[in-house]
Amino acid sequence: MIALDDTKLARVIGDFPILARPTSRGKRLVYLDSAATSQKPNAVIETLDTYYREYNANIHRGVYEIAARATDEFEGARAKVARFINAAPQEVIWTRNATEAINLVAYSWASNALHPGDVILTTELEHHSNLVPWQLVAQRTGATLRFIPVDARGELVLDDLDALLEGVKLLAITHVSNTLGTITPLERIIPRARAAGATILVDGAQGIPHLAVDVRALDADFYVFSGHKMLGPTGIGVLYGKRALLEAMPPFLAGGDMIRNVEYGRASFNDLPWKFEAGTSNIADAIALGTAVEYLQTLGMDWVRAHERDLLAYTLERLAPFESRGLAIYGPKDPSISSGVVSFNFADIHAHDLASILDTEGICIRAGHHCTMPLMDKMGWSATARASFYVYNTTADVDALVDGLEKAARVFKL
Amino acid sequence: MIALDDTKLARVIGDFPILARPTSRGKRLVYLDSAATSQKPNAVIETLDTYYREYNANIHRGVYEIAARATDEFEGARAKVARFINAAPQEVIWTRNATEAINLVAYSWASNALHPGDVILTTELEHHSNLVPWQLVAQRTGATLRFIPVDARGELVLDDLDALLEGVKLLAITHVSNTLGTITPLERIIPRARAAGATILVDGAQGIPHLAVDVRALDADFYVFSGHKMLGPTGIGVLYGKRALLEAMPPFLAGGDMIRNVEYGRASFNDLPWKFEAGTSNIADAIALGTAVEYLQTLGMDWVRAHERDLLAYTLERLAPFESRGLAIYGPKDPSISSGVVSFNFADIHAHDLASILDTEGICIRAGHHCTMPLMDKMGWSATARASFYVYNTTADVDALVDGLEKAARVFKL
Amino acid sequence: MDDFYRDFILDHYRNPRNCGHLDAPSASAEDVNPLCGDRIRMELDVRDGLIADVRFSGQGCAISQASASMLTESIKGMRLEDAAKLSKDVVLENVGIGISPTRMKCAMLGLRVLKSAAIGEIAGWPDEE
Amino acid sequence: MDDFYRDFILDHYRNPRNCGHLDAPSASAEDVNPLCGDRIRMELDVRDGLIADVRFSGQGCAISQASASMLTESIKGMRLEDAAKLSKDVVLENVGIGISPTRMKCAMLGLRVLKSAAIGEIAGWPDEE
Ligand SMILES: Cc1ncc(COP(=O)(O)O)c(C=O)c1O
Ligand SMILES: Cc1ncc(COP(=O)(O)O)c(C=O)c1O
Repeated sequence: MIALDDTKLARVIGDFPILARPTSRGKRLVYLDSAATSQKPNAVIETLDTYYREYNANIHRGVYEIAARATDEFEGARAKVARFINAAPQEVIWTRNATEAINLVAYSWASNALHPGDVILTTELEHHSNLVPWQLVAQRTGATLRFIPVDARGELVLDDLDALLEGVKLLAITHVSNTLGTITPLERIIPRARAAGATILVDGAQGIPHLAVDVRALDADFYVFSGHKMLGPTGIGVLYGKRALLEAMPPFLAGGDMIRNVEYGRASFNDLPWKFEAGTSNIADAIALGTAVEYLQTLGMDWVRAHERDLLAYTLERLAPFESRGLAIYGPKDPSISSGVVSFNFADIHAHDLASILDTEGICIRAGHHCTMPLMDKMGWSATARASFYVYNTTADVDALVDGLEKAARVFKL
Repeated sequence: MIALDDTKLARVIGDFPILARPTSRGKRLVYLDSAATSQKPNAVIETLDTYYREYNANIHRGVYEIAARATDEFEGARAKVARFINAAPQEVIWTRNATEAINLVAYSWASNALHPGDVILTTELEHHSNLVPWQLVAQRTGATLRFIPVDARGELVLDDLDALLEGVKLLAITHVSNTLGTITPLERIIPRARAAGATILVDGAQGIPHLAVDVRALDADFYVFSGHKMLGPTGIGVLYGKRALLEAMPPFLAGGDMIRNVEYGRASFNDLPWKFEAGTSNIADAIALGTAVEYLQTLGMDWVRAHERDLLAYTLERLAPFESRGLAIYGPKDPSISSGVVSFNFADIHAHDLASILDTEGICIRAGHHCTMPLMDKMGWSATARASFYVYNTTADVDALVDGLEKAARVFKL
Repeated sequence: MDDFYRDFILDHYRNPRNCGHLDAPSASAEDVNPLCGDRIRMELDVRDGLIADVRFSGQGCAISQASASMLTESIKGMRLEDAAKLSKDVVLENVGIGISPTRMKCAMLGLRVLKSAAIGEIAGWPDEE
Repeated sequence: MDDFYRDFILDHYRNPRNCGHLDAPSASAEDVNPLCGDRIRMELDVRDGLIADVRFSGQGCAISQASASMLTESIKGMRLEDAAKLSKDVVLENVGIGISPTRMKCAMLGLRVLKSAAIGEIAGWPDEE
C-alpha cells in the first residue's frame, strides 16, 4: 500500500504546478480526470517555454542556428518516443492525437486494403475514436464490422474468439477501456489474430500512459496514442506502424515536408516518417512530448503501474461500504486486470449532478458516456461518474472523493 | 519611411523574447524567415504557460471549474479568430495547419464534388500544400488540373482567365506567394470564378499574417491558414468555410467530439464546427492563437501592412546597388503588390552557402525551393535565398542583411 | 452548485409533474444534449391556440428533469405562440438560483424541446439567443 | 561556416575536376538531397575491379559540388569494393574543416551517390552509418 509520506510521490506532486493552485472556492484541486487528459509537469511546460523563447524556427530546411536546434530537438523527441515503445524512429509518425492516428490508418491503409465481405473485428468496449472511423471505412469499402462481446463486468468474452476471427482482415482493439479501466488481454488475443492473418491496430490512448509498452513484444502492426494523456501537451499524438506496412501505404495528407520531388503534374514522396507528416509539424508540442516521455521513464513505468494499482485497490476498499447505500461500481474489480479507472453511479443521483456537487469541493471527475455510447446502451447505463488516476494522485484524493460522496448523499437527502 | 526610433516598433520588438537572445557567436538575432514561421510575443507564450499551470482540462464534457474555463477560453479563441476574419464561429474549424485544412477540403468536399472531366484551376505560384492535394484529388476523381500562368516577374497572367475558367469546378489559389511575395489580385479573380460557377479555396497561409482579411468581402468559399505564421504557436491552423458548404460536407476525421449519437453499427454527427474536429483538440494552442489574433488586432493590420511595405521598399533600395555585382532579385519589385518577401540570388554563390555565411552573422534567411519546386523549375532557378519580414523587423535588420551580403562577397572572393 | 439542489428541485426530480405521454398530442418534439446524453420529449395538446395539456418524458440529471417538470406547470393554459417565444428567464425563475454555465444547457433542454414542439422545427439553445 | 570557404574549396566549386560524362560508364547513380534540391550524378569506368575513370555532374552549393569534385580525385584508381566501403572520413579529410551539422548532407551527397553507383543500389547517408 502506498504511504502518503512517500518522498517520491511528494516530489512528483511538487512537479505539477496546477495541483498547488486552489480552486475559486479555496479548495485543494483533487484532479481525478486523467483519463480525459493528464496534468503536465513543470519540465514539460518549461520545454514549451524554452522552445518559444530560445529557438523557435521551422525545421528540416533551415540552415541557421535556431533552425538546426529546432530540427535536432524535434527529431530527438521522435527518437525518445521510439525508444520508449521499442520502435525505430522511422516508425513513429507524429499526429494530432490518437484519433487522427486511427483515421490515418483508416484512410491510407484500410480504404485500400479492405474489400466487400472483409471483416473488421473490434470490441464492444471501444471509444468512439476506435469505432466510428471503422464504421466509415465499412461504408466506403463494403467491409463489415464484428464485435468481441463484453460481459457484465466489462471484460472481453474470448470463448468464441477463433470463430470471431474468421475472415478478419483488421483487428482494431483498445489496450485499456477508458470507461471501465479493463486491460484487454492483448497477449492472448494478438497471437490468435496474427495466426488468422489479421492486421492489428491497438488503441493505446489509455494503455501507454499507465503500462510499459513494447510494440515489438506486443506484435501490433499499429499502436496509436495521444500525448496529452501521458503528461504531454495537447495537439500531439503518435502513430506507430511496422515499417514494411508504412512503406507500402500511400500518403494520407499531402503538402510541404512529405514530398520528395514535385512537378506541376505529379509528385513523389519522402521517406518515412516524413511521408506521413504534411505541412509544418506541431514542433513545440512534439519536443515537449519527448520531455514527458523522459519524465515517465525517470519515474519508471513499473512504479507508475504499481502506484495506480495500489490506489485502485484503496479506492475499491473505501467505496465498498457505500454499496449498501446504493453505490454501483462498474468494471472489473480486480486491480490486476484494471488500470486506474473507477466508474460508478450513486443511488438516484445522476452522474452530472454528482460531478457538480464534487466540483464545489474541488474534486474533478467526469460524468457522462465517456465517448462510449454503445457500451453504455448495452450496459443500460444512461451515464456514469468516472474517477481516474495518474502518477500524482494519492490516497488523500480518494479520501476527498469519499467525503464528496457523503456530501452528495446529504445534498440529495439520501 | 519607418523611423528606427519609432516607439511603437520598439515596444513590439520588446514583446518578442527570442529577439533579445544573442546567437552562440554572440551576434544579435536578425530573424528574416517569418514566411517559414513567425516568432511569438510574450503574450502568446504566457497564454500557453497559464493554460498548463492554471486550467488544463479536457473541454466540452467536463462540469468542473477548470474544464469550464478551458472550454470558455477555447471557444472564445474561436470567436476571436472568427471576428478577425469576419466569419461566424461555426465557420471556423481548427486544424493543425493550412496544409491539413486544404486536405480536409480535398477529402471531404472535392473527393465527392468532383467527377471525371471536371477542372481544378490553380496557379503556377502555389506552395506544394496547395498543389499536391489537388494532384491526388485529380487521381482519385478523374478531374484534371489547369494552371493560371505566371510571368517572369512572378505575377499572374490573367489575359486568358475566362478561357481558363471554363469547366472549372474548383479554383484553388494562394493569397500571397511565399516564394516571391506576390499578392494575387483576388478581387479581380474571385468574381469571375464565381460567375463561372467555381467553388473557391484561398490559401491564406501568407495572406492573413500580413493583410487585413475579410472573408465575406473576399467571397471565398474556403480560406485556410496556419497559426504559426501569424504569431501563434505551432500545431494549430484554421479552415474557414461558408456555412452552407460545411453543412453539406461529410465529416473528414471520425472519433470523439465530432459525434452526436453512436451505436455499434452507425453514428450521426455533431453540429458545426465540431463536426470536423475529431479527437481531443489542440486546446492550448487554439487558445494561444486567440491571443496572437488579439495582439495583431492591437497592432492594427493596417500598421502591419504599412510597416512591411516600407521595409520592403527600403530593402529594394538598399539591394539595388548590388545588382551590378550579380545580385538577381525575383518577384514583383512593386511594394504595393508584394508582401514582405524578397527572393534573390547573388552572383555564383549558391543560396545555401549564402544562408550559411549569413548565419555566422546571426542572420536567419531561408534558402532552397521554398516548397514551390515547379515554380523554381519553370523560372530556371535551382534555389533562391529568401528574406521575409514581419512586425518585429527593422531597417537595422535590412542593414545587417546588406552587410552580410558584403561579407559573402568577400568570402566568395567576388 | 450544491445550493441548487433544494427540496422543491429534488421533489420535481423524484416526482416529476406532467410526466408521461398524451394519447393524441397535437405537437411534440424530442432532443438530446449531445454533451451529456440527457434526453427530453415534450407532447402538447393545443386547443384554440392554447396549451390545454402537456406531458414530458426523458432521462437525465436533476437539473434537466426538474427544470422540464416545472416548465410543464408554467405553460399550461399558455398561448402556443407565447410559448414559442419564451426566453430562458422562465426556467431561471422556476429554478430560482443561478446555474453554473457548464450546466446551463441541462436546464434549458426542456425549454428548447418545448419551443421546438411549438414552432414545429428544431429551436436553438435558449441560452444562446 | 565562413571559414569553410577557403581558396581550394572555391576553386573546386568553380572549376570542378572530373566534371561531365563518360561515354560508356560501367556504373552510375544519381540522387538529390530532398531538403535543398542539390543533385549529383556519378559515372564510373570500372576495369578489373579498379575505378579507372570517373565523372560527376550536378548542381548545388559549394559544399556539395566541391566535396564531389574532391571525391572524384580521391577515388581514381581505387578498388571498387573499397569505394563501396568508404566512410564519411574521406570527405571530411578532403574538405579539412568541420562542417556544421545542417550542411553535413550537402557534403555527403557525392559520397552517397558514389557508393550507390558502386553497390548498384541506393546507399544510405554516410553520416548516419
Ligand atoms: C503559401 C503557403 N501555403 C501553404 C503553406 C503551408 O503551411 P503549413 O506548413 O503551416 O501547413 C505555406 C507555408 O509554408 C505557405 O507559405
Ligand atoms: C481508449 C481511448 N481511445 C481513443 C481516445 C481518443 O484520444 P484523443 O481524443 O486524444 O484522440 C481516447 C481519449 O479519450 C480514449 O480514452
